[in-house]
Amino acid sequence: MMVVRPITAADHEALRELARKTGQGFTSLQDNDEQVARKLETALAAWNDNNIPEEALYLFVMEDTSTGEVVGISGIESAVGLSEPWYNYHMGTLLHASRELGVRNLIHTLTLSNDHTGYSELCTLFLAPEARHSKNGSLLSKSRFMFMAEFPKRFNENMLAEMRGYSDDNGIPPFWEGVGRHFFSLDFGEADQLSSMDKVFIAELMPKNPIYINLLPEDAQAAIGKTHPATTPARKLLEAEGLRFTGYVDIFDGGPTLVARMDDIRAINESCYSRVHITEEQPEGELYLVSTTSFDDFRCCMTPLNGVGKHVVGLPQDVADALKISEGSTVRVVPLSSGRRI
Amino acid sequence: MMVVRPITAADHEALRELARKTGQGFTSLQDNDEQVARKLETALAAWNDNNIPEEALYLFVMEDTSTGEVVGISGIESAVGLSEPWYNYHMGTLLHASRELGVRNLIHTLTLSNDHTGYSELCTLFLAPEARHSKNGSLLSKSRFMFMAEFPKRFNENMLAEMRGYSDDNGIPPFWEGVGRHFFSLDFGEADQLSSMDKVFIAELMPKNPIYINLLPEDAQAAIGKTHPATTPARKLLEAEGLRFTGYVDIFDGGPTLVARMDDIRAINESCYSRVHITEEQPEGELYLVSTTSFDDFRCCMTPLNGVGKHVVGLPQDVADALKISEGSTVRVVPLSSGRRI
Amino acid sequence: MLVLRPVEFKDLQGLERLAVVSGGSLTTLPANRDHLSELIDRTLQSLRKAVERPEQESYHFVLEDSISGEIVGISGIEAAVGIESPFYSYRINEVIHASSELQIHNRIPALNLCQDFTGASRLYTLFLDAEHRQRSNLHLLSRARLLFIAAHRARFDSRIIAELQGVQDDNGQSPFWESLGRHFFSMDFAKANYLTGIDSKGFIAELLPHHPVYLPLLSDAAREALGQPRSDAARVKALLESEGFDYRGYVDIFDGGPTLEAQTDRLRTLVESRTLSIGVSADDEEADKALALVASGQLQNFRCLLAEVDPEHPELTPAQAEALNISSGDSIQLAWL
Amino acid sequence: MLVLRPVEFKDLQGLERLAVVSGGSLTTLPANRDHLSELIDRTLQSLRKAVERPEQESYHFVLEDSISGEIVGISGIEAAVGIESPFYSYRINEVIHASSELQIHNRIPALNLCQDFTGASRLYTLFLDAEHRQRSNLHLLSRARLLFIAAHRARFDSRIIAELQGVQDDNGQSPFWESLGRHFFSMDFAKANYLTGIDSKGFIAELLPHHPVYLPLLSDAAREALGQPRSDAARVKALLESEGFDYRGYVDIFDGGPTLEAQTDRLRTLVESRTLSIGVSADDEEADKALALVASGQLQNFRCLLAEVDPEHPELTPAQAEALNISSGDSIQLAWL
Repeated sequence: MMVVRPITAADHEALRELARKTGQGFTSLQDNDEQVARKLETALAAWNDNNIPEEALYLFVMEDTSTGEVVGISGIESAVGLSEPWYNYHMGTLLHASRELGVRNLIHTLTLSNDHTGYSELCTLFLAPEARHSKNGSLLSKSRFMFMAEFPKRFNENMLAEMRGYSDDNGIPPFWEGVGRHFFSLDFGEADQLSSMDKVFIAELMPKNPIYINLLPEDAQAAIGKTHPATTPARKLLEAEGLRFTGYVDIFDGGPTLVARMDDIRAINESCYSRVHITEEQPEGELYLVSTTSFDDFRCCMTPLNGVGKHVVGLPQDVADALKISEGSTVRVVPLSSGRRI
Repeated sequence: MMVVRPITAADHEALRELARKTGQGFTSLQDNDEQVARKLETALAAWNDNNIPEEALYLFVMEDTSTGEVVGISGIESAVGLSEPWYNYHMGTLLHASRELGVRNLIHTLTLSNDHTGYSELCTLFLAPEARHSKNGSLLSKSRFMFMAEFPKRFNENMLAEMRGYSDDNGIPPFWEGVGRHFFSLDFGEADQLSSMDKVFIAELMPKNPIYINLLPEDAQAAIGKTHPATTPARKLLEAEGLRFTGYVDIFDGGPTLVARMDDIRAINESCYSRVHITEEQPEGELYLVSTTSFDDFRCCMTPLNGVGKHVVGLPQDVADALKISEGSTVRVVPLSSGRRI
Repeated sequence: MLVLRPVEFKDLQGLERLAVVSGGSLTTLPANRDHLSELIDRTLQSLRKAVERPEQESYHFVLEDSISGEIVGISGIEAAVGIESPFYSYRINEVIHASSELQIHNRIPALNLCQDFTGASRLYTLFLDAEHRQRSNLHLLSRARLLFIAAHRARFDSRIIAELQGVQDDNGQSPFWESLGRHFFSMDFAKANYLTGIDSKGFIAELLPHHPVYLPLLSDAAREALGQPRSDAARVKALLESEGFDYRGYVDIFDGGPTLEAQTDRLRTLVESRTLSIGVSADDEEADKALALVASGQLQNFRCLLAEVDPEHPELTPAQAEALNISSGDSIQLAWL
Repeated sequence: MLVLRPVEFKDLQGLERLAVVSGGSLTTLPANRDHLSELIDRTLQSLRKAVERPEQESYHFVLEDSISGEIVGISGIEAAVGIESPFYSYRINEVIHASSELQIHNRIPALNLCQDFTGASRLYTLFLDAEHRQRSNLHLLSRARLLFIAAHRARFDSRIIAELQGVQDDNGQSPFWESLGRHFFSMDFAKANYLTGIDSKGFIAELLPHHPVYLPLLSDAAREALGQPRSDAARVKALLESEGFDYRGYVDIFDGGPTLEAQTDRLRTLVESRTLSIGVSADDEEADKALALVASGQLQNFRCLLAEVDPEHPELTPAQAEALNISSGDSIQLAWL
């Protein structure tokens, strides 16, 4: 049974191991002792806090309860842009039209913005390749919504998720070559790496005026808002939950930022409380997310349910064990996926 | 029984009469023979069209079937910004921060945009004062969503609705006094009136660079995105259906523009087809919107339902008559209001 | 003998011929009869008008072959640009984007749309038939305007500009236009140029990019063309520079050609020209003669020609005096070549 | 006798006194010992450096009372602004918003953040003790710098600027700052000014408005103050204008005071100063004498003072010669007051 729970100090080795597997381009968890240690430290601070911190990184791990092994990680930043500015480009439209000449051009622009300052961010999602089956990815990603539903005061009413942008076969984003390179005089990898540490140089080097998209090379234009093929499934999953691309893109690779109000997320909106009744039979059928209501002992797993009565759900003993709950406990429940497909 | 249906040439007198009641500030339907005639002509063209026109104004009237009187009007523009540019301000955020000095200012800006070019617009909603009861306003407004659900190809995947902005006791919007007056050298009423006819002067006179909101008078700042008290109920109704304020405001009065993807509108998303079974008893309980599937004979009313079976709804004869349907007809049905209140 | 004088209605056919010969290269001289009539009419009205400060007057002059009566050149002055419709330029300015931590120091140049020359006078519409393109005739055609300005200083602004045509490639295309203007105007350079000439200028404001354009985003060819005159404009450029015009980073919004600017009162011809009374003599004395511009008359009667003059005892030939419509002892303006 | 010479480390206390007396009104003269030491050190290093083209050198001079040894004034030159950290100005430009149909023609002025003076030399840090504020001493303190520039022309740029302090209201507040800067900096004018002086300039780029600011959105007082010098700067302004400096629409980003600019080679003192060998005489002859600036020496040994000199037979008194460290027949620079 896979269960998602808060990270603990004991997960250090496991986290270090996962970091080895992430590969290039995954700047938030790199194969780097120091970064892993710092990340864990930041995350542990969030879980130990008794007050509601303004900025916290809630980091979760996915544990296989049968082996005790940690196979995935996911996180939520409670608020971005507070200690470091949060940048993206806002894609705007300007109509340049002359009725007299019968010319009508829709001109698109990219404008540097900090519009998402304060938003909560879905971040740092990584599942070990060997665990990428049986909808484990959905559990790992969506368990965050269950946590947000449970502790809404810890988050902003708006959330975002950044999708990795398109890059060519050599791993070079054409958007960077057409835009960023002119202003940063750096390679993409270098700039990406730097920005994960300190964003002062972005303020110093970025263009302050809008950029006319029609003046960019065609491959750079085509990459605006385009998701990296490897990230397309993650994007579909989030869109099915209610996140939307509203014209904000990453300043380095042009990848889309998806946003949503917390109220508009299906799993948050439709999840509700039930009492647990432990049953003998193994349930079958539609998968549900089931999570506990505790903060530092938050746990979430996915399972079919037995005889769902009004405000009562039937769970087999092994699921209850994985969640560390017993007969009569209150849990939050929602179908794993929306009935409608988008 | 109130029924919403397409406007016809025969409604000219009724429309003229409604226009007399709208009052100042309702620029889309003024007490003006010529404007009324032009509006009706435009709308009739939409209903007579066999193809799907790029730009059409679908105009509906609400008729009291007991008296035959027309008591309200509502419309949908299929696409704005095509023959005339569509302007608003986009509210952006720029972080001006110096770590060295411990200064951190979130600076908000207003930038002229045509970002909503091509969106469908919910427009021209007016209900005669004597009919403002019994949820008639909800029927008049939401019947448009039933029409859009039925004929999605006639509309953009995104829609918007402009909310009238705040003005003081003398009807003067402080936003205009603080911003527009400097660039237009006109009174608000004059500018508002002109813009309902021709928008060339907006391109000619508007500031092309972002405006720093912190430099505006305080009352102008406070009016940004603020809805006129008289329009607050309409805003709440649309927000409950899924429309959202995303930082776009009117260039004249600073009133909010609400937007949504068509898929995210509750009434569109959750409405579904049922067969009609005519029943004797008068139904009670929750109100539903029920609409026909015909284009030029589209009709929508609200009513409780009898014994709602799977894909079958029970309607009394008078409702069927109002909708001009009979036993076995297919109708679109959705609860009038969302179960959840926002 | 070539004599410069204000354009008149009888010159319409002559102008049409020049417009055709110039092949549409001059914005202000389109092969369009209505516009050319308008150009003439405007000159006549401007000359008749009592002017207190420069407004929308414009003055065009033609160079006439006094023997054949043929019109072989045209030049003009606009009293003040940007009065009736906005006069746009791009101003090139650099912004420094620097990060001391990363040791990066980028100077990023950008084009800023501006109307900085609003109110300034402008020299424009210079065209001379190929067969008459000697240096001296170019001086006559171009600098006679400065003598006119000297004689009617209150009719012109304290600032004066002149635009040089920008670089074209071997196919007659403007690389600057192809990289920038085309994206916003959706038309050929020639068409945009023609439309500007016939004064339907509203479309410029409607279509132009209003935000600064970062130069690194333009093509190499466009960046190289920026602020450079077309190869055949070198002589005009040299003449203007010798008058005191210089390039300060303003370029034409269509072809990126340089706009030269000067303080009117510091122009060499204005500073050095003298007004003096002159004699007329039939004798072709041997003397150390030098070539000079000689102008006479006010407004409608303004005339200018080239004459070999003895600096010590300036005299004109009877033919020259007749062309200038003066007699011995009359006052003329003189500027050495 | 007051003698101007490059600042040295022994002047530190004297500078501290001036910094206190000037009450923080000079950005470049904050009452901060570290900064003042740095200012002195930089002058010494700049004087020692072999310069090919102007870079980050800066030169400060003090006016010393040769009797009391007291430092009564300071003035400085920055070789080139904007090299180490960006040098920002606002450029005022007007954009015309016009609708022919509505008969509306608005000229909307806006402030554009720019770095147009990058590389130009700058006169700065001018302060003279109240008791010595005669016109002649002001000339000595200010124009001696121009003689220094004349003597070391390659150390300076072809463009030169000088900023005048902007308008303050009766409470010592800058209306321009209150209407604009305060909203972006969240601090008092005095604090921002002080921080700029101690050279932690990074914060300017981080906090400044980068988009044009429309002037109609500022307060009336701010708009009136724009480009106006503080009332007590009138004399400095007159002096700079007589040298050929003029105001062309650039203002200080903090207080909106005017930035004056000039071509270095056209400055009156540079054009009119002469180098000549001079005699020394004890006699106080009766002659038509006139007040002049007399300078001697290079770099570290540069000295300048005021002297009554006979234009026909320029001679100095022994005391003056001693202060300038010259003997009869040595070469000096001279500029009339």
